[in-house]
Amino acid sequence: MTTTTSTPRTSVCIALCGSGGAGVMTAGNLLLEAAAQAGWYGLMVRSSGPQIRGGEAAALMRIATHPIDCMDDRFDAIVAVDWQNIHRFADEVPLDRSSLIVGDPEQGAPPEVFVKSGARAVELPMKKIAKGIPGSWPNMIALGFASQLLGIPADKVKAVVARSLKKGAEQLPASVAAIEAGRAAAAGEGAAFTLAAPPAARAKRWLITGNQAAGFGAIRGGVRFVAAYPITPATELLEYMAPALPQVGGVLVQAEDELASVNMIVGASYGGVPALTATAGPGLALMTEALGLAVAAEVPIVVVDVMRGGPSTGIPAKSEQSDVSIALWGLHGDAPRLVIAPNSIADCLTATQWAVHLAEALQAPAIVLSDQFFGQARAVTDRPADSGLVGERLTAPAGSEGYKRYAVTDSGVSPMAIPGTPGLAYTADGLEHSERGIPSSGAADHRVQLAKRERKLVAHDYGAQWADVEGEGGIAVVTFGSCTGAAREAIARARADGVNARLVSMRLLAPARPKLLAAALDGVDRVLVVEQNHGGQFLRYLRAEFELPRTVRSFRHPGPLPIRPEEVHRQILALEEESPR
Amino acid sequence: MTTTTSTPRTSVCIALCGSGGAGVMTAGNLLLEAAAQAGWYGLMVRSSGPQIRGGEAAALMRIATHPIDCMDDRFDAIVAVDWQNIHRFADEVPLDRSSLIVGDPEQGAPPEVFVKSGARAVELPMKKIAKGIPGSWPNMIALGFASQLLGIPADKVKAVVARSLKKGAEQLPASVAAIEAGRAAAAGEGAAFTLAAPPAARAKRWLITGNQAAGFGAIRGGVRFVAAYPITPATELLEYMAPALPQVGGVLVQAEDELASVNMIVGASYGGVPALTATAGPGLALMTEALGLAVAAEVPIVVVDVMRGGPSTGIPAKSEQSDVSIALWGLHGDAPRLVIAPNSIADCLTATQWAVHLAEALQAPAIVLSDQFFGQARAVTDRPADSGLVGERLTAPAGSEGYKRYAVTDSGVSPMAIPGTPGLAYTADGLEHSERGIPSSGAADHRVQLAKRERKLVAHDYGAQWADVEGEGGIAVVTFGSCTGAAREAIARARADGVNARLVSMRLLAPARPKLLAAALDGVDRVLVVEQNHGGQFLRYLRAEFELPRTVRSFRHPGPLPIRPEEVHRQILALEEESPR
Amino acid sequence: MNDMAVALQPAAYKSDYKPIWCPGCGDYSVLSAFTKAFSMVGRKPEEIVVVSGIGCSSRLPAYLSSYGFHGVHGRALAAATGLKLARPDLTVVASGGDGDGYSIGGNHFLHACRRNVDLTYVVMDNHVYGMTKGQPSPTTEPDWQSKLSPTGTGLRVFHPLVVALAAGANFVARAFSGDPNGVADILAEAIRHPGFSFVEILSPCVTFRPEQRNWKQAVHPAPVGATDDPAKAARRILSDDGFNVGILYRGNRPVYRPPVGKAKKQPADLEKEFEV
Amino acid sequence: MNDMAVALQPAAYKSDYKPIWCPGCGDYSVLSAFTKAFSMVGRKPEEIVVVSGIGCSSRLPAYLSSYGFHGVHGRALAAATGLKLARPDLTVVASGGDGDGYSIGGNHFLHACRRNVDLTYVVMDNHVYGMTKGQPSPTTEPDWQSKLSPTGTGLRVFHPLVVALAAGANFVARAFSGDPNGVADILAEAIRHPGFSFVEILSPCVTFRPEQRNWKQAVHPAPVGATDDPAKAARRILSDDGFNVGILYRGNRPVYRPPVGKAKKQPADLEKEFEV
Ligand SMILES: Cc1ncc(C[n+]2csc(CCOP(=O)(O)OP(=O)(O)O)c2C)c(N)n1
Ligand SMILES: Cc1ncc(C[n+]2csc(CCOP(=O)(O)OP(=O)(O)O)c2C)c(N)n1
Ligand code: SF4
Ligand code: SF4
Ligand SMILES: [Mg+2]
Ligand SMILES: [Mg+2]
Repeated sequence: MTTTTSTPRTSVCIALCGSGGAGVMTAGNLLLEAAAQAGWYGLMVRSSGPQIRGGEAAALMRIATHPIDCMDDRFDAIVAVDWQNIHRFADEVPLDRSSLIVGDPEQGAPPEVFVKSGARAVELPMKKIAKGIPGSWPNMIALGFASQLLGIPADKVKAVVARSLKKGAEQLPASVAAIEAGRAAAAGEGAAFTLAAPPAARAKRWLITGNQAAGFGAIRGGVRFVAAYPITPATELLEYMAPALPQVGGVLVQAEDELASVNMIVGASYGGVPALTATAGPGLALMTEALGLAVAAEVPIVVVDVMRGGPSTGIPAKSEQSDVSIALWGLHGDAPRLVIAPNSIADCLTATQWAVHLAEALQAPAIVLSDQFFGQARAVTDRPADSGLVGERLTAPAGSEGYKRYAVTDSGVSPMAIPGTPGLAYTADGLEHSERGIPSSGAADHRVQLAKRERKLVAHDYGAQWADVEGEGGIAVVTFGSCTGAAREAIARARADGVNARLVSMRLLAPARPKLLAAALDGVDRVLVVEQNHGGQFLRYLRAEFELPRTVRSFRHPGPLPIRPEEVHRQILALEEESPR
Repeated sequence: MTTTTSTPRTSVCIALCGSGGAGVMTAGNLLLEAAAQAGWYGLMVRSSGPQIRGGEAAALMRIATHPIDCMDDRFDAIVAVDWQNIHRFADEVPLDRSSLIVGDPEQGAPPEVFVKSGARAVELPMKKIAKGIPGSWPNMIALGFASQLLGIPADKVKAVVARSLKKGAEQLPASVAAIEAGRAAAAGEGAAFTLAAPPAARAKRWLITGNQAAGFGAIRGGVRFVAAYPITPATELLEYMAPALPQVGGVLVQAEDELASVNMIVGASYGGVPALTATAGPGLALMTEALGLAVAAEVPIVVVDVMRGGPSTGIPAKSEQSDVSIALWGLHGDAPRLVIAPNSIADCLTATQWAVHLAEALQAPAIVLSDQFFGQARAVTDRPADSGLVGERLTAPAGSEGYKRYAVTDSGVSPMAIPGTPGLAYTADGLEHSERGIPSSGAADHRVQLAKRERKLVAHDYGAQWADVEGEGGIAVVTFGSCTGAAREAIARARADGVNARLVSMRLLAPARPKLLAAALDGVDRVLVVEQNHGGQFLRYLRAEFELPRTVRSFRHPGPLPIRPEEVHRQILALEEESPR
Repeated sequence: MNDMAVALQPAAYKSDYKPIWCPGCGDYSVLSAFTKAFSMVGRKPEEIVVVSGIGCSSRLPAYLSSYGFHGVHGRALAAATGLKLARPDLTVVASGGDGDGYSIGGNHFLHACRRNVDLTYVVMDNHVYGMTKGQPSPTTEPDWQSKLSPTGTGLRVFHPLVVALAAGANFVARAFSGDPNGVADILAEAIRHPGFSFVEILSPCVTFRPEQRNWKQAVHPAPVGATDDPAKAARRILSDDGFNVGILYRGNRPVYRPPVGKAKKQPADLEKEFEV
Repeated sequence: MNDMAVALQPAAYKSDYKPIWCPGCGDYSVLSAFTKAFSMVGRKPEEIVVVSGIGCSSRLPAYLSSYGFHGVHGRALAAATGLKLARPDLTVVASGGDGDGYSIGGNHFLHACRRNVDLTYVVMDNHVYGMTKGQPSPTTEPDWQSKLSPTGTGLRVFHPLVVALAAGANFVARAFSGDPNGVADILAEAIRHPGFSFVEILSPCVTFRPEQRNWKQAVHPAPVGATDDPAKAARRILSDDGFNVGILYRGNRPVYRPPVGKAKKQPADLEKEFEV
């Protein structure tokens, strides 16, 4: 999908790079904000080297006229304040002949790995220009250049810079001059990279990361207790909640480890307060014993797993969808639970809010499968409407006669006594128990309770949110989570090629909804399963839980590189070829 | 399968019951040993109430002319020294009209739940008879009665009692007199319950529990380091190894928790010493993080999971096959590992030995899925031959130039440097790494290492041990672990009805062997999947990993009751009806 | 339980489930001490939650008429901490055994002492894993032989009281289950004392450690009263015979209270920070 | 590494991988102290294994030419214990950070002190989680503000040395990374000392705790030498200013050695017990 035309573009990708401290992340954030102010949508992904501080850094940006949930296949430009180790980002910043390589000649020639793409090199003496403007920095030249290239109005850029400087207002004139110098240098590039005008009418826009979105979604859903242990890439979710939660009357506590954090939230929720923790793979692994307790004792909790490269410590700062299996099947015993996967940064909010609602309604643990890409990417999105879904638990009224905590009901949900309620005191138990909650090793109690815990999840009406189903055609792309953006774009490109395909992006992974998927796949004879991991965990899940059409193709690769729209597009075309209609 | 004939029986089931302290376990063990001495095979399962001590107890016994791996559907007799709470065992001791209920009239009438089976009641005043023989106890009367009923020669019974008394030899005459009194009382019952003669020619026999067998198999395989934390029903495996291991130069250490025990064995194995831990579901859940480390750092370890009722603390002392999912899929990230399921008590030895061999050969963690039935049941078996398979690791020779710990090889197995070897020092790592073991977040290193770790398991030739495939026919019973005994008997019964069915009992669950299963199912058009859990975890695994014939039926129920031969037999007949050939 | 006058008698704090404990187990007396202490403290059964792990001793909650939480092995303090922070209005008591608390639960013990949430933690210490039928716990004597430790563990015993002091517990006491009234007095004080109160109760396991029946003869009241100097308390405990019973340390560290917001906002009020 | 004369110089104990640490991080000096101490102890690189968890500090093993094991977060002591018990011929050093060792790893810390296997445990304490970009650790001051603790934790700091003494560590020292020779001397002694030796090294995180650059001015040698009385050592430490550097306690508890069999049998010799 190379674009050489100079008609206004609906989406442009640009990478701002430089060694740590060169301020490329700042420049990227300002560019994103300016674009947002001007009415565009956009996305910024931060990438950096293995060093704890001061290594190479890249702000990978995409600005577009419409909401976007993934990077494009190629970058229109890379703007490097310097080239130190920037070659390490080559995989993440694919260029081609119509791309630009913008470098400072003082910092040496661009790395061969970029040059060999055939992209055109542009010299921008950022350091020298910045030196000529006392108090300015090369990253502001880069910002000016990039903003001009994309056609983002100067006043918007200056406004966000002014706002960002707050106290240091005396620096503003130098920054403004630097931005102008950068813009002047880019003027010669013409309009090849200029974005089409943003949509005219527009609702409220937000600038938010998936981690913030999940945190705020939890608050909207009613979470008022969080216990957690820091772990990349979930930490920012907690760091968002630490000051936010007390403002709405909630409590956040840093636990000594993940065993403590998950048991703390089970304790809090037993006390009637909707509770959440956030973690990544290694932490989730440590939490499975207590997740089983939440299943057996029927205590609602929400665990947000911000997935990263695995196995083991793996690749902590990179995205991968490889915790599907542990989320779905990682508990000992027959332990039904909810697994929910947001499929956009904005959906991190909505899906987490839904997860809180479902966990509370069904008195079961819910795992939210976010990932590093969602969690740490910052996006311009439409304000996610409040679904109004809050955690509401079926509680037992004071003084019910002969209260049975684990009473067998049609729905499978039993009224829960909240400590403090007179006359209902009971002991919650992870041992198998009778309806009263008394430990029992009898076959009858075991069968009844196992069936009840399964039934309450399976019998629930989850509504249309179970998946996003879009489009028509005999081919369906079935995916979940952060592959959804690439799949959606791939389908649009296929449509442009005259090939129709459907998108099924599953939000509710567990309990599986075989009938709903069957309906969504009605008329489909070929399925393409897309996921970002090595082993095909989502594919295995689909095979295990659903009836699928005979032709099922898997497209997958592990992180750290994202699944790109063009990869999926090619797969759709190949599938179309394979059995021509 | 009721048997009313009085031709000698090939198998008899009898339960000895009484309140704690009544000595029924002792009597059961003696009966089993006497039968073994006389050349029969047999099995004894201990069952007891929820009390820590002094609750009701039952020794569930089956004695047979051939090796057996499960209880029968019905019991020929229940002999109760007293009736206190013995009705709680009603599910576990199914009786019918041809059964006997042997009780002491002084202890009251037999419980209605037994009587309503139509079984014939026999009065045996054990307490009174024992009183008449100073120094004797009612349980010896019961032993005598049972041994006579089954036709176990008196001299064998007396010999095992004599041996058991060792120091207290002065008690012997009273015990012998009691046994004789019991036998005399049973003489009137005739030969309806008499066992056919045991096989004449016979190899060495062992009396062993599955836990002992697994422990000894580990020792045979070369395990010389064990760290563990006690948990029912795995503790006896450790208690067997605690004195045994030091005798062969090994070390056992009780860890502070399961996180410690699994990391200890990873440390020991990194040091070159084959290492093992044993646990049950809750402990396994705590070990998954370190299992992932063993995958990524390629450190062989063996974890024996003696499955019990789940989820959470569940039903600790009862059997269930509900840790299939966590064993197969419970790690975060793409984490291929070995999962091996012994399918008889004797196979606990062979399969564990094999697991040690495979873990060492493939530098990967192996999970052995035993269960409470295997672990705690005591069986008379033929001596399991030593397969000779020991742990042998591909090590790197001292001074190899430019040593790469995680070198990419065809087999996927890389030579491992053992600390102490000069010139090869490296750092084992759970972070993704280059071939040298240096942390790397690069896409190329990640793909190569993920593929290598998968390849080494998938490419290995596991030989015929991957499954036990027996019989012919268009119907196959596919199962694993402790359901195998019942499935095998069911198939034999079906054959007697003129219905042929195949048995496929899978020993190697991971990596999955789709081609081997396809070959084993060649000509099969209907599959019956048998497992002891609620959710159909094994069924889900089969669907996910294999191509199955169109007709797949699942027969399953959770613990604590075992899957019985007759249940499976009926399923086979139903499947035969369903699509007549 | 609806009659408040009755509710305040010890008997009102007992449930009608029969313990699974062995006849003679020390935990029966601990149970009775709990009911007495609750009666003394005067909170209603529904205002109290007893949180435990797994073990014989951890079965206790169901035998009380208060709310109970029987969680997983070793995590009672974590669950209790979450509960108390979320529901500061409740009286939360964590309880369990020496294996549960000092072996698998050791990290939560350390950090609960340090965190000083207003909780009471009661360990029924029998120097053995009772529930799993007799393995050594951290407080087991080094030469005690069992199937799993045929030659003894050879390990120095864990000093729970000393570790609690080092980690910052705010109230430290030792009691003996053979004297339920004494235990009740200590428990009531522990519950009333602000912050993290730790009560170690010597509670014999008559089945796997029958020799512990002799503890009755061995225990004696601490010769001096509680100090508020943790170093002094630790020194005394290190040099006592292990059977010194009483309140040994009373601290006055501030109770941990998590940060709370000044004005209570609505979720919608938090949206501003995301707006472009 | 094949030349033994060279192997005994500190430089021979360094690998050629470049640390990922921030410029100025205290851990560089700890690394150099490790190489010096190994040289002093005189064991060959291949006879030494350094075992760590996860954190900036836990990256250390790969920067040494000895064998290394970079395991999971918080479990270094467990892995090191298994390794040393299985391979008593090796010199095993566990190392990591304050988060790794005192937060998630707290239980193993307690039990390693108690078990007294012949190990050395080195914690590079910077009172912060460096690797995850600046959250409070157990040793963080109660008023230190971060994104995750915007108003400070409000928690008393964890006293690693005091807890180690209470739990039974056999050698306890505090060192400061700014003095690599001093650290090396202490490390060498710790390695030579039988049993579980614990060395807490104050090692500044210049990125998230830049104020720790002032530690250079704050540290000073302990005014008195090491004692062999744990209670005395604990009291001294509780009343010192936290910057007292040196060996503070040298114990003489017997080193833990697991039971070993008398005559070495073959597996087949164990079959008798199963025979009918
Ligand atoms: C994760 C986990 N590991 C192990 C067990 C097995 N287990 C149950 S109780 C127990 C020890 C109980 O000892 P203690 O806490 O001293 O209680 P007691 O029975 O002596 O009162 C153990 C190891 C478990 N239930 N869960
Ligand atoms: C199970 C698990 N939980 C959390 C993490 C995330 N994590 C990595 S390092 C670290 C803390 C490191 O702090 P410290 O041990 O003090 O080392 P430092 O970086 O300060 O040297 C954490 C929480 C992890 N890797 N694994
Ligand atoms: S085993 Fe010991 S601790 Fe458990 S109930 Fe019996 S006497 Fe009490
Ligand atoms: S973040 Fe701190 S501890 Fe980590 S490398 Fe940088 S200075 Fe060192
Ligand atoms: Mg105990
Ligand atoms: Mg630190």
